[in-house]
Amino acid sequence: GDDGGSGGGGDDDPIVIGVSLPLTGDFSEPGKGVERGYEAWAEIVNEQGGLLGRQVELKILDDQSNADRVVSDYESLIAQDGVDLVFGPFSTRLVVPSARVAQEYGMLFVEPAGAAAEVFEQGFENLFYAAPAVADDHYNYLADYLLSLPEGERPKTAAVAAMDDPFAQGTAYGLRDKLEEGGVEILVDEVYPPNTTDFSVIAAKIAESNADVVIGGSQYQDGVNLIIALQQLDYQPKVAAFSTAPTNPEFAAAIGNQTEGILSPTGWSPTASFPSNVEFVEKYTEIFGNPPAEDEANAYTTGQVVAAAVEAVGCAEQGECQQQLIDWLHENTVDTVVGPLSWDEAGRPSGAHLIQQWVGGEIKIVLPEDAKEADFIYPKPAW
Amino acid sequence: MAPDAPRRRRRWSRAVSLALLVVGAALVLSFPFIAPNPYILSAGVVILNYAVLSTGWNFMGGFTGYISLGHAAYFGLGAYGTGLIVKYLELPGFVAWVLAALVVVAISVPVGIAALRVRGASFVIVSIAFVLILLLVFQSWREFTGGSEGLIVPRPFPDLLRPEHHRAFFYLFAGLLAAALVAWWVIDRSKFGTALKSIREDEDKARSLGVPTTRYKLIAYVLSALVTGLGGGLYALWFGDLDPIFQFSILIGSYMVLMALLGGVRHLFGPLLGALIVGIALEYFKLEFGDTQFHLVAAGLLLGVVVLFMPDGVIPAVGQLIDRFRPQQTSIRDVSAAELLEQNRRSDASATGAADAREASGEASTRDASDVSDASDPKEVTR
Amino acid sequence: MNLETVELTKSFGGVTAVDHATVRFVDGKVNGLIGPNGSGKTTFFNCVTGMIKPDSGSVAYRGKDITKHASDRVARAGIGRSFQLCRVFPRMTVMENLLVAVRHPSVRTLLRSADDEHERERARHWLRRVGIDHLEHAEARNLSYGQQKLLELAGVLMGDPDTIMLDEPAGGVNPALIGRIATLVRELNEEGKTFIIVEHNMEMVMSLCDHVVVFDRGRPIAEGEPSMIQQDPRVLEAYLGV
Amino acid sequence: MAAASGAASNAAASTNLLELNDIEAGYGRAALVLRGLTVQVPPATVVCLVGPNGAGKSTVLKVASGMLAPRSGSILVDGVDVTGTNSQRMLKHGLAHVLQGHSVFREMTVAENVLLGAFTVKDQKVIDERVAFVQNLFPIVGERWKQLAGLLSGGQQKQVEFARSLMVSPKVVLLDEPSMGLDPKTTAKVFEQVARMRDAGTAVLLVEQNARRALETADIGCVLDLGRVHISGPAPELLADPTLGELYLGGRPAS
Amino acid sequence: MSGPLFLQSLILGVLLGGLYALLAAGLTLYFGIMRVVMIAHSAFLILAAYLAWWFNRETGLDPMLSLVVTVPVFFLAGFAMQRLLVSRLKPLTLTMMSVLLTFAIALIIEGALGFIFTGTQRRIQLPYAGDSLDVFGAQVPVVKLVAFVLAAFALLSLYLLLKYTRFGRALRATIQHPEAARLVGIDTDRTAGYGFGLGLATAAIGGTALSLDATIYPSLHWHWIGPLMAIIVVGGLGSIPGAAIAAMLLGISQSLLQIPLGATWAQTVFYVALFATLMFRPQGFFGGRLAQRF
Ligand SMILES: Nc1ncnc2c1ncn2[C@@H]1O[C@H](COP(=O)(O)OP(=O)(O)OP(=O)(O)O)[C@@H](O)[C@H]1O
Ligand SMILES: Nc1ncnc2c1ncn2[C@@H]1O[C@H](COP(=O)(O)OP(=O)(O)OP(=O)(O)O)[C@@H](O)[C@H]1O
Ligand SMILES: [Mg+2]
Ligand SMILES: [Mg+2]
Repeated sequence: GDDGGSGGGGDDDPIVIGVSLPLTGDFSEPGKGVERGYEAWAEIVNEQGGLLGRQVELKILDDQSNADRVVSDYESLIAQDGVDLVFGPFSTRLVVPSARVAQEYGMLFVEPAGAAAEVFEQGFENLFYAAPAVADDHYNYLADYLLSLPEGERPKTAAVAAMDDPFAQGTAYGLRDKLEEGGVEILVDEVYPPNTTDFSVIAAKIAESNADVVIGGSQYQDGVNLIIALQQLDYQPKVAAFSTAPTNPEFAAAIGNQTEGILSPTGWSPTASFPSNVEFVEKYTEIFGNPPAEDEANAYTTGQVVAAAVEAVGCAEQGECQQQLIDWLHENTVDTVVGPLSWDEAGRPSGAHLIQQWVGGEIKIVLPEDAKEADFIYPKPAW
Repeated sequence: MAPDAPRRRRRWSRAVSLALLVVGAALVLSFPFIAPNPYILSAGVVILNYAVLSTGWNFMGGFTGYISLGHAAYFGLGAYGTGLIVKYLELPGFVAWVLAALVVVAISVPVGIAALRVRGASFVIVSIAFVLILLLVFQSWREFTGGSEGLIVPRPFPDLLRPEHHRAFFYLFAGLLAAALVAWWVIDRSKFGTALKSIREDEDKARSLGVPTTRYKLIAYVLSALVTGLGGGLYALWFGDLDPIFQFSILIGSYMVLMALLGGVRHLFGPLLGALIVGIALEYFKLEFGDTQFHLVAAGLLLGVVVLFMPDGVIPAVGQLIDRFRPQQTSIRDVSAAELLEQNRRSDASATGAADAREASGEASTRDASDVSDASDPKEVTR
Repeated sequence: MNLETVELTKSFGGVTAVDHATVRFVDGKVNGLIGPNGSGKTTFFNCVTGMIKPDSGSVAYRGKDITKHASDRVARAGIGRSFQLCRVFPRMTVMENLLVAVRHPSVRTLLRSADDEHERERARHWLRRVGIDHLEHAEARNLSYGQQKLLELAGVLMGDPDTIMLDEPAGGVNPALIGRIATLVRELNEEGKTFIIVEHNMEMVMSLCDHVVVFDRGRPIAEGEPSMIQQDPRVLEAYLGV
Repeated sequence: MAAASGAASNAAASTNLLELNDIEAGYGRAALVLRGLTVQVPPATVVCLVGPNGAGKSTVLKVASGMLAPRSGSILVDGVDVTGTNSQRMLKHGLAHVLQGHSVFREMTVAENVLLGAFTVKDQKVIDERVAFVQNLFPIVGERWKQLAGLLSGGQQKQVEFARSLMVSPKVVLLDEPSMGLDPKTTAKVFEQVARMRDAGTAVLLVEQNARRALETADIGCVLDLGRVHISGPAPELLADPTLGELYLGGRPAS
Repeated sequence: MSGPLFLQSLILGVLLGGLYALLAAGLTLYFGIMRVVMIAHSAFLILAAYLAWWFNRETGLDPMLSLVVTVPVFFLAGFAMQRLLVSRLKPLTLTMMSVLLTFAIALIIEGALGFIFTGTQRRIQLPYAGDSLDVFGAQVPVVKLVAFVLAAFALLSLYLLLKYTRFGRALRATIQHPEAARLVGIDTDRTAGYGFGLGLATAAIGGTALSLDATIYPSLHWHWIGPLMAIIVVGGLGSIPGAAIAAMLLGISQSLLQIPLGATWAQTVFYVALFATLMFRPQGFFGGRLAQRF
């Protein structure tokens, strides 16, 4: 990168955007998704002539899912390499510290993954979450649906197992609490550390409770392991909801294609008809050979949000420009692949997530009614 | 000649140390002003922090030869201690820092008593176990420690901009390091130090000579924990975001060992030198291969090379190199039976006591000279 | 004023190494402790110096009970001992080996420099007395077996204990030097030091000791003047085997 | 040198079982320990090395058994030049070495120690015989058969070591202070055993600080000093020599 | 806790314990017998697991077939490692230096794995991954059972090899007194090399067993090394049966404790046991007697 520090340089040289991502370690799976999303965004923007007529160039570092690495990464990107803009990393745990660095260097900080509540309680003015809803609201539609079922069919009991990660827990506990209020009894409520690989005993407890609903606050691999462990113990719930994991392209194969009926919330649907989304899906597919998933989409959204601000304000470099970008985003609404987004002063988006379900070997939107592509399957068939 | 060669070496190394001291001090003090950008400065802070930690480690490892791979435990305790005290008691950062140090001491005593019951490899294992326990506790006890979301420590100087903040802490770390070095130096040359070193060589023998090994080991251990803990606390105040996985990682602990070893555990400046080399290397690898795991391989290779080719560290290795250019000489002067008999007669006749001893030693050293000469000349000897 | 054990017993699994041994060593004397291999001499030493805990019985030194004391405490009480399978600090020089051995400093002097000329002189003195002063700067692990043995002896003396327990001081030492060590012991004894010497070298024991205790199967079977010990039929049978 | 090689060579120059010729050896970069030393051991002979501590006696044995490579000079076992041979092959050449100090395998049972002595022996019958033999030679070996050797008393360990060396019957045996730490009874047994080996035709190179006792058993004595053969000759002659007595063999201790 | 759940997690505990036992046995071999603290053991474990996974992905054959290759390869690797690296360490500082050396190797392996296979979590997709046998109402997952059998078999043969063969004796002699060992005609170099080779061979088997039913990623070995180390201390250094028993007990108690305490706190059982051992019986609870004598 150019050591010219802030100032960015002339109009012809590229806009350098610094990112630090967990390409290895606990969050490597979603981290890579986000990386692909950013790359897709850069490629698409560049072939359309870049931002402000300048090409964009990504500088991506690996933070190994470590908070200390993520901070020194952003510090080196901003202070050492003097990048013009930064994009956020993956996972709440890494978003908070890196957002602070960005703030102290007065940088705009749009992020694709820090959905958990406390991200927005740190008093950042430079932070924006580029997705429709914060974690707790992801399952709103599902909760409403289940509780609206007639007395007889309505699930009575639920079991929860969540990774010890603010995002995963945010989603799972959002659903758990709403169900509990609705009179559903929570029989099992487990937390496991991100590095857990043996789920047999957690599974044993869930199986033994034989709850109607199983809620997995999962990233990717832990979700898969939990499901396999549950299969091994031959436990058959009426509803199985897992955050993020089921949307992963490898998911079906990983659990032996016993996917029918598995649920997952998503901020984004490949089939949603927003103009930029259609373009994104097909361009992405032609670049990577396979359609994007949610992480990619969130990353792409991040790009779109920043791009919108840059084009509107007409600058992209360190210094006072950043504050202008921030102010602009606070005032305006941006059209993205997940629809129009606007934020409150803390950077919270104001929307809700869609609910997807595996139907006939494909993952389809089933809730809310108006956006559905298939009917909600209930109770879930055996896996 | 034989006896004063070591003396000369001692004088020589003292000179070197002095030179190092002056140059080092000058460099350290001026560094914040030569540092081209805040990132380099922050890297400098990190390196000083490493130096403090490995010097702290060396109070135990260097003197008593008890290798603790789990010293990150005290780094983490110091850091979390500070953070938690600030959070719950709402005390100013540096007061919390001191209190945390006391807490670390309080914890290290019982742990030391337990761990120091075993030696050698078992101790290594115990030290590893200790840090892993703490990792578990701090990860899972979320109500108190914030769990794996980590803990946010408010800045002691909230109104300082990031670069000034780095500068301030650079000097704080430098001060701490200086204090640690002085302490180590005092012990090294003291009777206490000699006793500790005898433990390193043969603990039971040392005991039988009246060295209260249990107590001394414990003192060394607690001292070591204290310095490491202070380092951790300062780190917390500087860095602000504590993450259990990083604070209590075996990796940090082994970096301490690597650094001390690389520089030379028996030398005052060994750990400091090691920290410089390793610290710079790590930052370099991070910037060069930031998006791969290659930096691990590099660190591993470095460690391996050190262990295999200069197990006593860089400083002694250099020393030996210089010795090569000295005329080769044996430290063992030969004495023939005839001379022994001579001595028999003399010392048997003489009464015991320092007076005669001094006189005798005088003429002992003259005998040295003559002997080496005739040792080098075969014909003389047996006659 | 003396070193005394009452009914001291130590057994390892099947073997009773020291078996209700009640022994008295008079101060200011050179005491010999002899007995066949495996008769419990070293174990007796270990129990007395607190290296291992006896199963039962007691050890009293100058009227104070030291049975439960750890070995370092015993040493500080003024009992120095050498090891049969001799032990030195391998990676320290001969001089350093002795500097460690200085009678243990009080808390005040603890942080004073270890490297003071006075101690060095004392060290050189002892090295000379045992005939290895020419090795002052050699690393201990590079010494020959006998040299290490001598170094260990010097180390014990360096601590300037009042009671000195030597486990086979002559083992592996050149005869010419043995004579010299004997002389050394005599002199120190005249200065009022008490010796307890385990030794298989009969010449040395008989000529050196004022009082000899004979162990067999962990029990003292005879004690007294060397001359009479040599006559004692049990001793002849159990030990000398003539 | 002629003087040094002494009676040994004249005795049977051609048929020496062990020959060390003009050995120069030292440890690491330190100065030489052995400075051109020649020792020869004919069959059925006990050659005894005596000398002050640090004279180089053990070093001689280490060189002879290949534990320490000489800087110059040659080593012949039964006429075969074995200079530079690794010590683990020496047994095949018919040379055994009992180390000074304590070299039992501390954390193995007495049984395992003794049986390891017969590591190279394949014939189970032979092994059993020898085991029986050493067990009644040193009762302790039998009594403690299943106990960890490291827990035996100093003297008992020496006995186990010696027993271990008796599990094979090599042409040349190097003994480094076999009597150290042994009580008079056992010492006597050991020297008897040495004599027996000699009578069986073995060449024994014996290092002893218990010099007078050793020279009584030995045929040839070699006084080592400063890494050279100071004097060597028939053992009785050396014993008789008063100056040697004072210098190396120790008179009666001063009293 | 209810009967069936208890039985279920007891079974799971036993299966887990078996795996622990094998992994710990390897460490015991290095540590108790060769005085080498093999930090890299679990790294090799993961390496083996990766090879099994890779083999399965490339060929589609059952991962256990990869043993045919990995076991000999690891044996040779171990041999080379001992001859080329470990043997260079000074005996005086062997323990300490071996810690660092093997730690370095662990780093290199982890780094290389991340370099080649990326940090992505991997899991072998077996057709029978979800299958299980029904034992009195409790489910015994087939994969875990297979892993257990594999472990038990390897463990037994290792034990017999060390206990009842000339090799075992020679190996221990070599470590305890190399000179003396050479003098009785033992080829100490080769013996020590074989010793190490064996250790790594167990790692190969253990790793493959592990890969059958767990997710793997390069830094996973850190999560194994702690419990394993605890096990060998509790079991008494150097005693393979000791390690096995300790592994079994701790494995079972871990999975039983998971029910009341949850996954995370249950892991602490290893360390609690470890410190208890230090307090009451530093030489370990089962065997592992050292000839400590003055
Ligand atoms: N730590 C131990 N464990 C088991 N047995 C032991 C231990 N220490 C000593 N013994 C046994 O106790 C007995 C006495 O041993 P000790 O070393 O006291 O004999 P000793 O009189 O010193 O013999 P030596 O003259 O050979 O030195 C021996 O039979 C020995 O095997
Ligand atoms: N490993 C070593 N490194 C350097 N020097 C050594 C080493 N071993 C022995 N020496 C020196 O070599 C000389 C001879 O040692 P050696 O062991 O042969 O003596 P020795 O005649 O056996 O004496 P002792 O009768 O005490 O056993 C001694 O001066 C000793 O200091
Ligand atoms: Mg003894
Ligand atoms: Mg010798």
